[in-house]
Amino acid sequence: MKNDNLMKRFLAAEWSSLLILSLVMMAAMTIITPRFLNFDNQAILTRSLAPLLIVAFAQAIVIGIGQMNLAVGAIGGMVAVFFGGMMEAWGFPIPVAIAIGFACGVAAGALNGAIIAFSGINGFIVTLATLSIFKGLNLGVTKSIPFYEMPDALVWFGEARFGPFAAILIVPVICVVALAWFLKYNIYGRQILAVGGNAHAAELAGISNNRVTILAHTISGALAGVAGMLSVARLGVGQPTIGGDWLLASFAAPVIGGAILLGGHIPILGTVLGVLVIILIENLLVLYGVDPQYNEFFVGALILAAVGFNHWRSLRAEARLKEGKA
Amino acid sequence: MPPRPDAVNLNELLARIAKSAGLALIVGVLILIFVYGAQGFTSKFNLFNLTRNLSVAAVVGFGMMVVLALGHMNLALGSTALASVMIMGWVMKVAALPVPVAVGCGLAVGSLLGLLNGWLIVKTKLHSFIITLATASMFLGLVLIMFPGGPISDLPREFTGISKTRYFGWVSGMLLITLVAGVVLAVMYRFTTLGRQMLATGANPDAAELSGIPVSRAILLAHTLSGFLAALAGVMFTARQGSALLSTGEDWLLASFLAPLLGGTLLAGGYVSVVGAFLGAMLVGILQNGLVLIGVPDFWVEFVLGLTLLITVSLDRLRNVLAARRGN
Amino acid sequence: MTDVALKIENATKRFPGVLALDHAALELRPGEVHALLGENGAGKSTLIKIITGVHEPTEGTVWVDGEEVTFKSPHDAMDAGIGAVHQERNLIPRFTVAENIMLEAVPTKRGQVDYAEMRRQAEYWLSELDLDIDPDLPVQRLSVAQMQLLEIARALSLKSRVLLLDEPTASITEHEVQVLFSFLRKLKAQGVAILFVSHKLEEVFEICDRVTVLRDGKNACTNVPISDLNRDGVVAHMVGRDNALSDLGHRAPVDAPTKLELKDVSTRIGHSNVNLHAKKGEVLGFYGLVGAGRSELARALIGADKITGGQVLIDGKEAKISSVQDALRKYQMGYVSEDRKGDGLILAHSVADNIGVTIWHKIAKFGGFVTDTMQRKSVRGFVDRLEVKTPSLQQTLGNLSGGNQQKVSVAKWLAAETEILIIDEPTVGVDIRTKGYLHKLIWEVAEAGVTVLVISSDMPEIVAVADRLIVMNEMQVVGDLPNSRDYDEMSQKIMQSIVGASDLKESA
Amino acid sequence: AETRVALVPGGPHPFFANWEGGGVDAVKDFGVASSDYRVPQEWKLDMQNKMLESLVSQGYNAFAVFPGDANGTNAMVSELKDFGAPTVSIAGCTQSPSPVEFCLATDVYKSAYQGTMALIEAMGNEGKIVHETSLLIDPNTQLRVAAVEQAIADAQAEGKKVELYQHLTDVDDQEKADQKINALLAGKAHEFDGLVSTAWVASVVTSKALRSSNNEDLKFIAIDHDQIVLDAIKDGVIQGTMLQNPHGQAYIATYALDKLLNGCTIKADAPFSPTPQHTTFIDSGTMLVTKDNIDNWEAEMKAVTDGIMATFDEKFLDCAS
Ligand SMILES: Nc1ncnc2c1ncn2[C@@H]1O[C@H](COP(=O)(O)OP(=O)(O)OP(=O)(O)O)[C@@H](O)[C@H]1O
Ligand SMILES: Nc1ncnc2c1ncn2[C@@H]1O[C@H](COP(=O)(O)OP(=O)(O)OP(=O)(O)O)[C@@H](O)[C@H]1O
Ligand SMILES: [Mg+2]
Ligand SMILES: [Mg+2]
Repeated sequence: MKNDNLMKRFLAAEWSSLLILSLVMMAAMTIITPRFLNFDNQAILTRSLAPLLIVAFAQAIVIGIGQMNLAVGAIGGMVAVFFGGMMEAWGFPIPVAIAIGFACGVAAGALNGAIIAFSGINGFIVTLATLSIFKGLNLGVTKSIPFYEMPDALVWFGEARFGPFAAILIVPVICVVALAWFLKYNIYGRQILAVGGNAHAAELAGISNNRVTILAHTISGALAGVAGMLSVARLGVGQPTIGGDWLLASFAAPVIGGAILLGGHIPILGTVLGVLVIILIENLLVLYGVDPQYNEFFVGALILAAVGFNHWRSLRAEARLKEGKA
Repeated sequence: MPPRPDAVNLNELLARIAKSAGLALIVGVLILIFVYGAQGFTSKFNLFNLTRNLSVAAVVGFGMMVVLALGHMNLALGSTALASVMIMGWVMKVAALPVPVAVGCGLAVGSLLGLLNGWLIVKTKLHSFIITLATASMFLGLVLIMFPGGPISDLPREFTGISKTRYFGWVSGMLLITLVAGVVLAVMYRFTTLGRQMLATGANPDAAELSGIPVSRAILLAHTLSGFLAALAGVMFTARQGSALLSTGEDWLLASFLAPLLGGTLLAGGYVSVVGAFLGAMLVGILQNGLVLIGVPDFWVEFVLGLTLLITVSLDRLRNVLAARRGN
Repeated sequence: MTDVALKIENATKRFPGVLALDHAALELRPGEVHALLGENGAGKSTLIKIITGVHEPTEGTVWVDGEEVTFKSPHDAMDAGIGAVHQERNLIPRFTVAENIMLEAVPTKRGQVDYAEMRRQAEYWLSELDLDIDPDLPVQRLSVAQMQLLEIARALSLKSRVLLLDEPTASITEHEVQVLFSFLRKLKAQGVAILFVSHKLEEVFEICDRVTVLRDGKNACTNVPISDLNRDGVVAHMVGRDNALSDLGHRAPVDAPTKLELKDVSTRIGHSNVNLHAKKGEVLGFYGLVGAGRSELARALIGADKITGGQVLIDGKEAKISSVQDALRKYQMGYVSEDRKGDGLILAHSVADNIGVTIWHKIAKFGGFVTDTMQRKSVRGFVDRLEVKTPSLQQTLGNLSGGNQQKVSVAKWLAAETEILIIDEPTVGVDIRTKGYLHKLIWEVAEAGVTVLVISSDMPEIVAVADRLIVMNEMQVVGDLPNSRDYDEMSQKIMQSIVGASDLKESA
Repeated sequence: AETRVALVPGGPHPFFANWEGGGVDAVKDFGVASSDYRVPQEWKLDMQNKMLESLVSQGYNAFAVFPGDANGTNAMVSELKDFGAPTVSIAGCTQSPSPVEFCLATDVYKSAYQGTMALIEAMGNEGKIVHETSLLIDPNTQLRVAAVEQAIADAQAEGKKVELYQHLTDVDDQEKADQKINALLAGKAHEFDGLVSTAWVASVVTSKALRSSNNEDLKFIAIDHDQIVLDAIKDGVIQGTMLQNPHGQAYIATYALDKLLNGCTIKADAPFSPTPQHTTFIDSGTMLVTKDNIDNWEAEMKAVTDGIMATFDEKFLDCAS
């Protein structure tokens, strides 16, 4: 009886179907290549998971207030090359570079938020414009040539692993836990969700929409910056192209995880699993040696299947709730 | 007592014009700046290319605008265009059918893929974002599977000629296609039941449904239209490139949003501005063209582009705010 | 200490094309309930929004405790001890009941939100208002009336010294009104200054001490003790002429063939074995307490929700309705939603578009062409007939006053020329003159042969308007009463049906 | 007239950075008015076309272009030609028939073939091979795939026990490549014995991955001169890389464009070495760099350039005056 209840509650949770889906995919991969479960391979998996996880939350927090941040990738790339540049060209020690890099991300995000809040211009347009600005800075500074000489400690960190876990996974874990706490137990976190849920009502309740907009974008910028620096650690190079490919995945993960683009809801576990599913899909295709021509098609089909499955489950849960009430 | 409710309100009419007027003014000022500041801007060669690029960009913007009207998105715009032009190229070159037939096929494929998007959205009730994100990959994948040989080049002159026609020596003939598409869309939204139904659906789907509007049909049609416009943009792009390229539509995504949003179309749905979308495409096109001509170093063009975009949009916004104050 | 808690003078607010307030004034005293009255669009809500810093006034000065203040945002007003319930619902749909109640004053412990404490406080306020709602339920699951009560609870929880209530009783029933009033009396005793907006004059005479009436944004009377006024006097101030209220008149019982019949209908939400019928040209009233399931039944009828069992007969034939479009096009059946902000109206679109939406397919020419002019032609009559106060037909609907929005919501379905019309809470937030007018209109429509189903939580209204009464309780029909139009008699019968049904349930 | 050459890559990429020097050297050596390196802001055909159009408006009159799209660029080039500006394609070829004067580029087929052969030798003539290459929608990808398969077939014909294990495509983005390549190495490294890369990014990522995994059994032949690749060769982590000649491409192209603008034409019977893609093809040279010649590859490459220059006029140009 009690188990039954637990099972029901598990199935009713919005992330349950994604969890099942990822487990199924992992099982499939284990069957294809028994080596999949190797610590080696798991470490690789977690390693590529790490930056994307942070990126997904950089987007999720802005989706939470019903806006978008198209500049996540551009901020990440800009912070990445500044970070790399500070260490190579100026020889800054790692902690100093991290601190300045982080500050850059915060500043970039705050700039986005402030422009949106005070000008009243649609966030989509503002972040699209700042995307150009940040990317332009990156290009202008590097002329698209990477910074190669990264300190050994950083490179070591990017490659180290503990058992099946890549060392760099610690960063997203900290970020996600902190964010989860923030959104649930901090007043400002609640305010972000309130504004996303109903901006007008929140305003009438004395919550400043402008302040919340700036806050959410600042957090987003900070996370994007962290993801950029983490990518430098992971790649061992201050690549100007970092962030170029983040945009779609940054939306896809939270949305697969159950985020609502209108705002008001940020699924923590859902987003984590969304990232996992995306990475697993790509890994599955590589390991299965799918004919490259079919690759794109399967990525699309699998995303559709994943979301469809999740949605079907939530519909079922909803229906059961209504019937149960009767 | 209440003023005559149907008195055509001059203020409102002016306000409606003024909405686009701000953007038009900015575009005008930019043109002036570039005419005097950017060497070569007024050369026939440059103006011809400018109008040609702009024609394609505006149709791409329209393609996104028609789903934005619903509060939806179409991330598969580029892939749809790709699939359409590849099939068009195949019909033209491999099946060797007449050009109009091939173009018709291309447009039909685009519309069908759009319809498929719409159908999936209506059936699953999932957000258009995620559906079209997935179908974008799937359409691209299908093209890669169907055309392992890559691009189809050397399309007939009869077809590529579309992109070479020019009036007065500097206006691209393709601008005509864009204008026709724009007028049709504007008429649809202002003067037809269908257009109104789409806007009502976008503004408040629940209320639209409860008012007896065939919401599903509106969604299906809007996405079909979006697919059609994507294909049309693809056809124009292909005429210009002379071959059906696998890179067609690869990078249309952000630009397709930018033009309508700059023009005042709401991301949330329920309001569109066709003229605005056209002006938006113009703004971006002219900036991209003029900034290089004015001598901004290549690696900094992107930076300056973003900055000027931000400044111009803020100016427009400021103008609106001031105008509202004055109305007080 | 002064004896004026809040004073506003010269309050003027100009919107594009509208002078909403024109040098209005008002003062609130501690321990008094002050009624703010006026017709729809008189400027009541605007005045409240100016006081609370939602709108920046064009002109005007506010004093709190004798000190001049300027509120730049609702936050400032709250800090100054002013709480408000606005006319439109303002809740966060995904937040729980408890979170919504405590939205302004989130309890924290060591920098963390203290959910246990939040729940405890929310439960306290819920019980104070005699509300049986689970504090952990997301607000999006509540009915409109429950949401309204929730907002009141939220304003109360602020423990403000000045409380501004904009039509708090618009969509709740007698019972909840009484609970609210007893609470307001408590607050009065504690010296809170209360502003109370309502279109129900009985309530005003029951609880208020002073009255201010606005007419077209100007004061028609200011801070007058209630004892100096009677009902007719108030109405005269509001309307500004003597042709005040005309009587509804009489209406004979209808003798006509059955138009609509429900046989053992059950729905996904939980209705079971609903049986009822309505004749052609009959006005059938639906009464029930909050959450009785009337609105949900109506939604199922018009195809917006699923009917899971039983039969719906229209003109004696079984009706197959799978969408609202079916209901409208095939069976000429329409539904005026109780939730005008949610799914009733398109607030971002113009007045004309909102009324025209149901008739586009009828007025279109050449297979689908509609111009603004054509639409205006068809729509203007309704706007005039209902006296919708709007600067033009192109005005954005969201800019109209609440009552005027409600009129548009009714107008839209009158325009549709349906054969069966379901009106859910027809007069929420509508001023008394228009209310009488709407009632008359309902009769006129019925006279023309339309079957009208009126759902209302306003017992006097339902008794005045309906030919026959269906009483619902907990998703079931518990009474089908012929209406004698004698309020005392009918109210007793209705309550008996409801209580009887509950008793039956308890003893079972 | 003054010759103003624009060297236009497909988009920002470190490979092309050496063009700039090539142009500058040519200006110095041959007295050309200018030869500027002008980079489109993004890797897309549309951007490149807009760039070219605006360069015409800015007064450039000769172009050396990396075709953003082998087919698509043709349309643009014929417009440049209509305008009277000679154009050559460098570092990559347009699809023939093409209005470009000639194509001066690495023979991608040859380079991929030689790279694969070098790998087979490094593997000791047996084992399974993974080929990493770039986007599927890049037409050169098809050529490279064909070359790798041909090399393996030829080796098999010689009795060597080699076979193709997998083509890994779409590894042009650094982060995606990092994930895909590492996944492959971690999951399946025991199932193959060597890798050959025909894409810049994949070369960099694989070099790094091999360095950190210390997997000495896997042999790798990369492409291009990224510092990470060169370092990996120096340290013996990987076996070699196929170099291209970007400096020479820009240098020779500037020279030729100047001549073409000043009365010369391309000889009708010039000894081009046609490839499946392009008929008027000139090989800009390619060489294998291994630990042995890692320290003086720049000099060796210069020699290749000089070799082409020595006979260029005589072979390809027809100058009236
Ligand atoms: N944001 C706005 N823009 C334009 N006009 C407005 C706006 N808000 C209110 N108005 C106009 O101001 C006038 C007063 O509106 P208000 O909402 O104060 O009326 P009210 O007295 O509260 O009426 P009701 O009883 O119907 O709620 C109305 O004519 C209304 O149309
Ligand atoms: N979407 C929904 N899902 C689940 N339950 C709902 C939903 N909508 C309403 N309910 C519940 O169904 C019950 C019936 O609500 P309904 O709106 O029909 O009552 P009503 O008689 O119209 O009363 P009122 O509108 O005055 O609250 C309420 O308890 C409400 O909470
Ligand atoms: Mg009001
Ligand atoms: Mg109801």
